[in-house]
Amino acid sequence: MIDKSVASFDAAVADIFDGATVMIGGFGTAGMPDELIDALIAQGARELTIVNNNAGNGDTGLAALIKHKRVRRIVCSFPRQADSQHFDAAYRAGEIELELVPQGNLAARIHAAGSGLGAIFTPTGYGTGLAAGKETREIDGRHYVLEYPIHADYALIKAQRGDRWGNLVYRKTARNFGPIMAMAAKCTIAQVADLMALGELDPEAIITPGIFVQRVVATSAMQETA
Amino acid sequence: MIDKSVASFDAAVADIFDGATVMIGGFGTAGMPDELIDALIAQGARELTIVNNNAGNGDTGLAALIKHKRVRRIVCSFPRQADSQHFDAAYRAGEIELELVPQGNLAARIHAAGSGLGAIFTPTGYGTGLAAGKETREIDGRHYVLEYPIHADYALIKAQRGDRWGNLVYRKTARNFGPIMAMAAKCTIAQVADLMALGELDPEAIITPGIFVQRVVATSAMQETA
Amino acid sequence: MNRLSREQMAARVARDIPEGAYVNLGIGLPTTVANFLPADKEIFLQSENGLLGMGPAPAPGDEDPDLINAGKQPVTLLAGGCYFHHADSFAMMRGGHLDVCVLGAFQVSVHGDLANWSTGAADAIPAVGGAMDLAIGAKQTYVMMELLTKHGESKLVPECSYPLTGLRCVSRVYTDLGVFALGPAGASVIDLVDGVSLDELQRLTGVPLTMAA
Amino acid sequence: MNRLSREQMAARVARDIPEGAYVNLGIGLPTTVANFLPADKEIFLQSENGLLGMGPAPAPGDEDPDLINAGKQPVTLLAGGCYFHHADSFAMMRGGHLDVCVLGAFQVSVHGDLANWSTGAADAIPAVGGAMDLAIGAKQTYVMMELLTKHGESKLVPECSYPLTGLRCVSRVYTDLGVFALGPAGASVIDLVDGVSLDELQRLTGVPLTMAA
Repeated sequence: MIDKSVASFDAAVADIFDGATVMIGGFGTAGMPDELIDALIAQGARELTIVNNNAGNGDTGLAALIKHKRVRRIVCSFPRQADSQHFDAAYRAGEIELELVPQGNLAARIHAAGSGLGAIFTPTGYGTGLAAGKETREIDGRHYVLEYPIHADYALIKAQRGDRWGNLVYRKTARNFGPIMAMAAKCTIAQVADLMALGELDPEAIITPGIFVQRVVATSAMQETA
Repeated sequence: MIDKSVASFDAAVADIFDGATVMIGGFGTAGMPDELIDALIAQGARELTIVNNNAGNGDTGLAALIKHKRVRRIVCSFPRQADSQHFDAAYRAGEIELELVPQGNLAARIHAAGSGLGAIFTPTGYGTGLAAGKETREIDGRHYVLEYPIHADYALIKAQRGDRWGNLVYRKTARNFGPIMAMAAKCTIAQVADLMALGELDPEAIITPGIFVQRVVATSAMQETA
Repeated sequence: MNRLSREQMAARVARDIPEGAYVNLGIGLPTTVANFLPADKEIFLQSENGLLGMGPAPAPGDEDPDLINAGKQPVTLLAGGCYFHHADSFAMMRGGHLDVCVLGAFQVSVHGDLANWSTGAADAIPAVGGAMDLAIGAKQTYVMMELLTKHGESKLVPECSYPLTGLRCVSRVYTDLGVFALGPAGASVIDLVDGVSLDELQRLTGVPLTMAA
Repeated sequence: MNRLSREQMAARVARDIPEGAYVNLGIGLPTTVANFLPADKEIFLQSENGLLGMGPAPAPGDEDPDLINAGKQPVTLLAGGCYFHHADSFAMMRGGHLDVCVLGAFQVSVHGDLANWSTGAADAIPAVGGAMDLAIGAKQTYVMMELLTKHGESKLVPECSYPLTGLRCVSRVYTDLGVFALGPAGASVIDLVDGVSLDELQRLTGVPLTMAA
């Protein structure tokens, strides 16, 4: 029997290594896997490269990871926010490297990695400073920039329900980057509110097929492995 | 009020013009929009370029369109089948041009068109006759072929349920090319078994958002516009 | 000098959005356009973080942290709306499926170049979000801004001096002092605000202007 | 000479597929491997037309034309299985998410080049389907074929003469006369069939062979 459910957040993140590239789901705090990030902080891995849309909000989740100085480099579209003080401080202190990527290119590059493409010509960013030095090409009268896939060692994502085969469904706009990060990482770890018995998720409505998910942890302390 | 439902198959395909590129959903007969194709045959448009995985089965659907000599060119992955006699005859008679595309490249090129990418580097087909003359590149030690998007004027697809905003859900493996063809065509026409009232489709489980669909026709003659 | 208020500007933009349009409203001032869309027309609002059919803000107490817009404010979903992931969301933009997007700007050139993501200040932390995707993705990109800076400088310029968001992408600019159409031939004026002449606009902006046909 | 039957070949392939593997079984002979997967192990079968967790053929009368496999035969879905569209299905392959795919072949070179989609006959109607995607997508591509043609020619060859499906993609070949590992160093023999010696295999294939370590 294949059971991808893991009994604790600590066990789920135990093998994340120093220097790993870790994708973290979420758009702001919607879809951010706080409990997995807390476990990662406790686990102690350092020098991480983080891929997220933002660079942390407030004092929890990704912001806490940055505050604890575990992040060497961040790939994101929108780091500067009213409550991104931990990133701001680390960035100004030169402790954290930033690769700024337009949000749609970030999504497309993650998706390309999960889909096995070698590179994509995208129109976004053409002629701007964020495409400086990049290869460009005119195709059918439109200008494109060549962008490369973003792969990761791990993805930490948050879903609403999952099962022991790793199938996932999400909740409202907390879906955001979860499905594509799951495709792009060697090891995807999903925290779910509820672990369901196999077959309880509608096969027509499963958003992330279990093939893209290696570990599932239920937020409920009362979880039963199905 | 926006109501994308159309009262008849004939009305739905009325403006398809001679020489149009028309994507047709389906993998074999699963997901093939037979009623829309019948209406297209009756409508009379000629010199069509058809994009489909196959080149027709038996005597109905796409096979009938070919039998009626409406297809000038077909882009597909697997034309030759036990019951593809109408395509076989037209091909051998030199009446139909064939662009053979590996199935995954077909899907990826359709998806690229719908996603606004200018081109993609795909590993599929590298070093084979189907990549002959195409640009190639080695990226991170792997070889890729540059492939271009496939756009269409129309997509004819089959779904299970739809609503007046064009939202669609599919049934089992009849989903296949429907969602990506809907993205890649200027005008997507979906036939659905049931037209639902707005809000009856679960917003978490809508597979094709209405933005990708211009017209919906209910197979049931008793359709009510919601 | 007469100026449109921010509410009047939002109402003016809303007037140009037809029923059935798929629309993305950028963060900040453009978001307020939603308040002026006519209730009897169905217009589809998309939010880059994965929803289509976005409804108004929820009643106090009904906020759901999992249901937010691109500005991370709580919103609602209309009946007939749906959710999708980020790659699909940006495929909608980049693939040309949105009819209109409305953005704020620091500067717009008369040819439609847009600068709205960075002032280029050396010590600023850069952040771009979805601005570059929106700018070049929609069939029509409209900018909504006050025409002049606080120092009286025109934000409609011959060439942008701020870092670019997109090239030749803005087709229309809605301001407190007039509405402009942009294109290869430069800027033309669609609407004059009461009491502001074409000559006055030309003097204020310093760019050549004609009345739109 | 002893030869494995087609059923024995299928059983031999099945023995090498571990529990939890994500597997695509090609049309034809490879499809029969499913019949030999142990019932007490959970192995995930993917079909290119958009399902994961494929179950056995339905009982007569329970066929559903909307639930078919890549060979367009009726199948079932296991509890825990799911559906997806074609771009997602081939992303699973091309993105390296499948552990194993099993394909038939006209020829395989000792370095792992595969020819299985066309005999190159001038008057044939070409058809490729998902073969090229499968060949290069899975972590391991296994070929299952009879070692010799009806005319006694080896289908394991120094270089393929038929049109290629993929370069350097096959890692293992299961035949009626032995199992071979392929790679940059050429072919080695994993299993000898009872009564067939390495020398005999080398004579039949005409390619240099060693026993695998």
